[in-house]
Amino acid sequence: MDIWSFITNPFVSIYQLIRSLLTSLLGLIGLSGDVASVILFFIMGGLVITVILLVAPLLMMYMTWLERKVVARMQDRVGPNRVGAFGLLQPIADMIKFLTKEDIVPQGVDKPVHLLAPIVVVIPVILSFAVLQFGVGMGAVDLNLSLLFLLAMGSVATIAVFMAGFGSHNKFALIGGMRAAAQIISYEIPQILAVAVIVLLAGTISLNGVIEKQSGLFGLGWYILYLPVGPIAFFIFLLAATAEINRVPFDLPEAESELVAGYHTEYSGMKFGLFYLAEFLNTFIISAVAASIFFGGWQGPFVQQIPALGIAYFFGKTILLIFIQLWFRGTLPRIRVDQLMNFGWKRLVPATLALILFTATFLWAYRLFNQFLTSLGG
Amino acid sequence: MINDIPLVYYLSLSAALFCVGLFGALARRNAIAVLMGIELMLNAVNINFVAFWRYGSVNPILNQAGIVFALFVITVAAAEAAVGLALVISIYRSRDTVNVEEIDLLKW
Amino acid sequence: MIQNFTLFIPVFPLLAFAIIVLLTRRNNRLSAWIAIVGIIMALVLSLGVFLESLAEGPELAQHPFYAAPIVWYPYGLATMNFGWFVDPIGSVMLFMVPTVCLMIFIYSVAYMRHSHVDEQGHHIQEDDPRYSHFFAYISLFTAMMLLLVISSSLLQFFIAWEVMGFCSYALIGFWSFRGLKEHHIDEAQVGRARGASIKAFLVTRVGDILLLTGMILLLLVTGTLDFTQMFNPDGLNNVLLADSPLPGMTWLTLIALLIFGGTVGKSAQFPLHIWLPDAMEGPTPVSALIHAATMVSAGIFLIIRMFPLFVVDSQTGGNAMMWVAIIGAFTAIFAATIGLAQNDIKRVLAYSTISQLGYMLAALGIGAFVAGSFHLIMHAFFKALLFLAAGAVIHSVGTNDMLKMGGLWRKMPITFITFMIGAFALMGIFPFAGFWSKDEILLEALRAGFYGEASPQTQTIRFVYICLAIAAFLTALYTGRQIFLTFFGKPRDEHAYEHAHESPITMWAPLAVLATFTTFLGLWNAPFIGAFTHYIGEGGLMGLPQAFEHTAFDQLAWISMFLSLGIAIGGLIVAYLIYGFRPVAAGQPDPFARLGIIYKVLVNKYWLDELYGYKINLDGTVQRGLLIRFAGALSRGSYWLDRKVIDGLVNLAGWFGRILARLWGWFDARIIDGIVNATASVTGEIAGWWRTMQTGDVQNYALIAAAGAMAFAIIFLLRSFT
Amino acid sequence: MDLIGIISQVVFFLVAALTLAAAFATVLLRNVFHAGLALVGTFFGVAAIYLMLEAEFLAIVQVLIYIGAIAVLILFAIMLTRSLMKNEDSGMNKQWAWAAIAISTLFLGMFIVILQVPWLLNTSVIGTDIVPFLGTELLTTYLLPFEIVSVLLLATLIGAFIIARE
Repeated sequence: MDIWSFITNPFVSIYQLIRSLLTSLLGLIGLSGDVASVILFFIMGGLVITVILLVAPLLMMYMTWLERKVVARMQDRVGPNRVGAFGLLQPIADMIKFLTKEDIVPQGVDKPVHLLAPIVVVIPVILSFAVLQFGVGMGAVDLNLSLLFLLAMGSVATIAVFMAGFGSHNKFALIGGMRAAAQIISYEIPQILAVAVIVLLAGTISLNGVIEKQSGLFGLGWYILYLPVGPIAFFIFLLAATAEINRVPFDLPEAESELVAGYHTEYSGMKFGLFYLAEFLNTFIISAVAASIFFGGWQGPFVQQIPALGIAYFFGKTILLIFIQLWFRGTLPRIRVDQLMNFGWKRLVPATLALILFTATFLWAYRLFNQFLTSLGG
Repeated sequence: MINDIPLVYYLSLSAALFCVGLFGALARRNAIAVLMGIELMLNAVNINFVAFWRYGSVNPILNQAGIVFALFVITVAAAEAAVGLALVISIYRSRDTVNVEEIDLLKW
Repeated sequence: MIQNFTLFIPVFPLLAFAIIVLLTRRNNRLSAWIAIVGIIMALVLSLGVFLESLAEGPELAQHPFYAAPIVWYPYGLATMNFGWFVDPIGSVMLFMVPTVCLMIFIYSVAYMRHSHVDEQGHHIQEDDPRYSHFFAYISLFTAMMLLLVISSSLLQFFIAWEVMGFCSYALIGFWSFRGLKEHHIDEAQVGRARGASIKAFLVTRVGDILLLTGMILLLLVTGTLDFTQMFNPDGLNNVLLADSPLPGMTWLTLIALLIFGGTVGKSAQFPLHIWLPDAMEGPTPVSALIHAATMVSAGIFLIIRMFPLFVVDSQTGGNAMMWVAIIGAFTAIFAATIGLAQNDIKRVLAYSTISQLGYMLAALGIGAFVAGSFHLIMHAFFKALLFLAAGAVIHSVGTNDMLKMGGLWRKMPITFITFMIGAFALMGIFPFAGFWSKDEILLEALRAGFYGEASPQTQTIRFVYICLAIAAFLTALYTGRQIFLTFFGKPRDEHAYEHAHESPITMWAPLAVLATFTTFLGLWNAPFIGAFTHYIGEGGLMGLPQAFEHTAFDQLAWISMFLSLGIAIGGLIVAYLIYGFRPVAAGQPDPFARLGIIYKVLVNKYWLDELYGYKINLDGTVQRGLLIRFAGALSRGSYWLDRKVIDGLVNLAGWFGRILARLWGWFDARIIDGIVNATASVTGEIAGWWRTMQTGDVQNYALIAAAGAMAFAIIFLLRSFT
Repeated sequence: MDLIGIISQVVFFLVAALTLAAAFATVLLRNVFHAGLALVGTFFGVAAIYLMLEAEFLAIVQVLIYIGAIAVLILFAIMLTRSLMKNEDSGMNKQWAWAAIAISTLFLGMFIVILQVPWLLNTSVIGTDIVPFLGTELLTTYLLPFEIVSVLLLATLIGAFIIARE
């Protein structure tokens, strides 16, 4: 392990350093074989989980800051500016406030369901972090089915919404929960199909595989540049994903003006904080996934030489996409329920199906053409 | 992993799950609960398919009949759930009940 | 390589037929052009194949152009295929058929325009109302003839054969449509055309059924109808030599005779010749096309195609060939005698056709394969020429009756010259085509009957020779009579004479072309050249490797030549003495009528129509023959028997059954129904008690199913514990 | 038995116990909504079982479809038919005891069969990504069932829509 690779790829190097240190340490106390590998597995796993658990709330906190700042700018305001420089410490203050608030359980709620809901809503989000690829070799797990896994985790969130809505025994919460469920189920389909277009192009369901396929053109061979399929698929994915996580302009389940706060009307304190956390982390995740599959993730110029650049590329692209979503929020009005359903089933689903058909046909024709050229050459 | 857990474990689990599901389908009063029991049974069957695929086939990579079957079962289960629940809701709207014991038009 | 396109030859006329029928029916000119273009393309392709086969030479006979690539249907272990089979004589047919057909097509363009005088007295040229149909039919006809020539199997041959039969029916009856009345074709003619077409169809059907029977037997015995497989002397002919169900006859003889039956019908041999003279009711090009050049040739071609069977039969002691010779020779003389007494210009030609076909069959029957084939080809040319020329005469004079003509040579010289060439060829006058071919047949018969080694057939061959010689004399006689009555002497009908005129060029140009062929083509097999014999005869036939003997150009040949020339000129001189020296005047009866009873017999064609055929009267009515009337009476009698006696018995049985049924009905209603109703009500009681089991609760049913499964589990447990 | 073996067995028993517990809860809980949530738990347990059987793809599909779609549908239906649930005295119908007896006998029979049959086992290591093979097989060997299932889904979509439309 030389110093150059340490500089260019710091996080992976640190991980390997700890791992080798531990191996030799276990060897010193006389453990080896299965026992050592099991212990090593647990320690390293715990380490990675801890890092993720630390990073995730941090990300969420500064996304709240970003949102407040950006939306404030769009509305010609200043945004948080009292706590710390540019209000940078504001999220920490908010967190303290959440943690110290009184935990109210309203009378008449379905208690176990009410208490479990905020936990269930966070778990899939955190799990999703496990398969994200933050940089070169920087994913907790390089699952060969990671895209599918991400979609599955996205769909589990519905259960939590249901639990929140139903467990609260509150009309607003119930209506919000039902709306959320209907919306999530409807928009899951175009989302999955849009991802399927990319899977067709890449020929793999692995997130890392998809990213590596985009290494062409000096690290700029992104799928968004595959005209005309890429931009359309991206557009559909962004719309569907935005609806899937109930953000503006599809935030009907928690529409303040109609439903108070939708399915989490009855929540307060840290439980509300967990819903909040899940929502922001979901935003981050769909932006990260979109950045990965459409904009090449950590791919970019010189990534092969300096792997540390990958982290910068990844976060740069993700934050840009987050900004786009905030931009939506700052500018677009909310749509009606019937419009939402009509748009989903009558526009997005047929459009994505047609897109998939077109892509598959094109790929097939392209392969035939290649075979033809090869046969000419040989 | 595979060496350490015998096939019999999976089969027993599957049998137990199946019987629990069957009980749900036979003894519950709520039509939706009956459907849930059926879903349990389907899951039990799927476990069997996958276990036999993993332990029973000579080449689990090339012969994935078990997984394919399980996939089809899942698909059919989804269809069944959709139609079944649509029926339940329809009955609920017309008869104001989802109690299976009260849905007995075919009675003598 | 052109041979690989052989199967496309019939496609062009067939396509022309389809296009005319489907698309261009309403446009007469275009239809005619399409038909002509179709036949020209077929001609070009045929000539290519012909030239290619000429290049192959006599070897082609043993290794013909053959392929059967189109699988039609499988039967047993073999398949029935479509394909082509071109051997030397087939290739010559490929040259002859489209050439003659093209001439006839071109001729028809003008012929099918009728001229008539309207109320104001103007001459009007008008297309026949079914002008396009005419071209469609003759295109289909030509296509089928070509298909027949190139057929690779007897079944394919038969299909073409039968479609040709249909076409001849449609064309003979071409003018049998009511709507034609306003086009100056009288009702009698419509009736005659209708009767003639039906007669032709029915009479040929007799022969076709014989042929079909022969084919079926052939397929049964040998298992194939493919020519290349059939003419395999080692395999199939041995099978054919087994005894047939008819005593004293091998399968081979039986099948050969049945096939010959097809020829008798198609080529109008005695006793099935009766349809051909009446078939002259069709338009003249049809007569030329069907009844001189192609369709009747198909019958002869069938014998030529199946000739190996006949030869093997005769070598193994069968007598099929003898019958061919006898029927042919008898028909030759028989038809010639009738031809003497006919006044219709086309009917004379029709009887001459029958007679000449008899010649060919006689030649084939005595084994003179090359001479018979050659006469077939030559006859096609000069008979087409004669028919077309006669058609030109009819077209301009407006009548068929020779007694109303006379002195026409001044009015229509070109027609006259071409007709003379054709007539000389028919008579066998040096140096026209007929001379060479007819002389050769006579020479072969003479040589085999009087100078060859004695054999069982010698007597037959002598009879054949004598018949043919007499027929040659008669041929010259009636042809001479025809010429003198038509072209010489004084006009007997001034009106018709005034009306007569030379034909337009589209009509006389084909005549000229055919006349050229008639004049020069005979040299192809002149004894001192012998190219045709070399090409056709030297290779033998498929399955018969030995060559047909080349007729030596010896003393006997000279003798025969002068003899036949003498006979022909003798016949012509007799005709001159009777008809030319003192021409028949208007209104005067035929001098031949002085012979009284003989003339009456001949005019009435030996009363054969009245005996077993249909007599078609001049007024268009049809009179059934004796045998047919007898058969009709017989069937009426049977009908009476059926209605009165058998039906009576049946009705009696029915009445009895009704009585019985009434008894049974009572028994059924009272006793059986009583039992049934009792059972039902008992069952109803029990069921009413049991139906409480039907709870209507799904889960209850499911529980019972589960209990069933549980029962199985208990049984299994008990079994496994014991 | 080595350490990994012990851990595997412990994990299996934990997962199996949780799955069965959730299943029992599904069947026995009086509150249908709670039963539905327990059903979700069962589905998760089955997904974990699939993971242990090295059928990762199926595990994820289980989560995606069973939990993401079927369970949601069921919960949806429960919500729509909610009002009558509140004053329900018992979740079980009249025949539940008979059913319990029959089913326990059935389970006993099955269990004995499972123990008695000498199963032929193949515990070879897979060691490769099997999803591509699965995809190939689905679109070649099982193409016809695949298409039929697609048609079935379409029919279901239309049928469910029509049934529930009033």
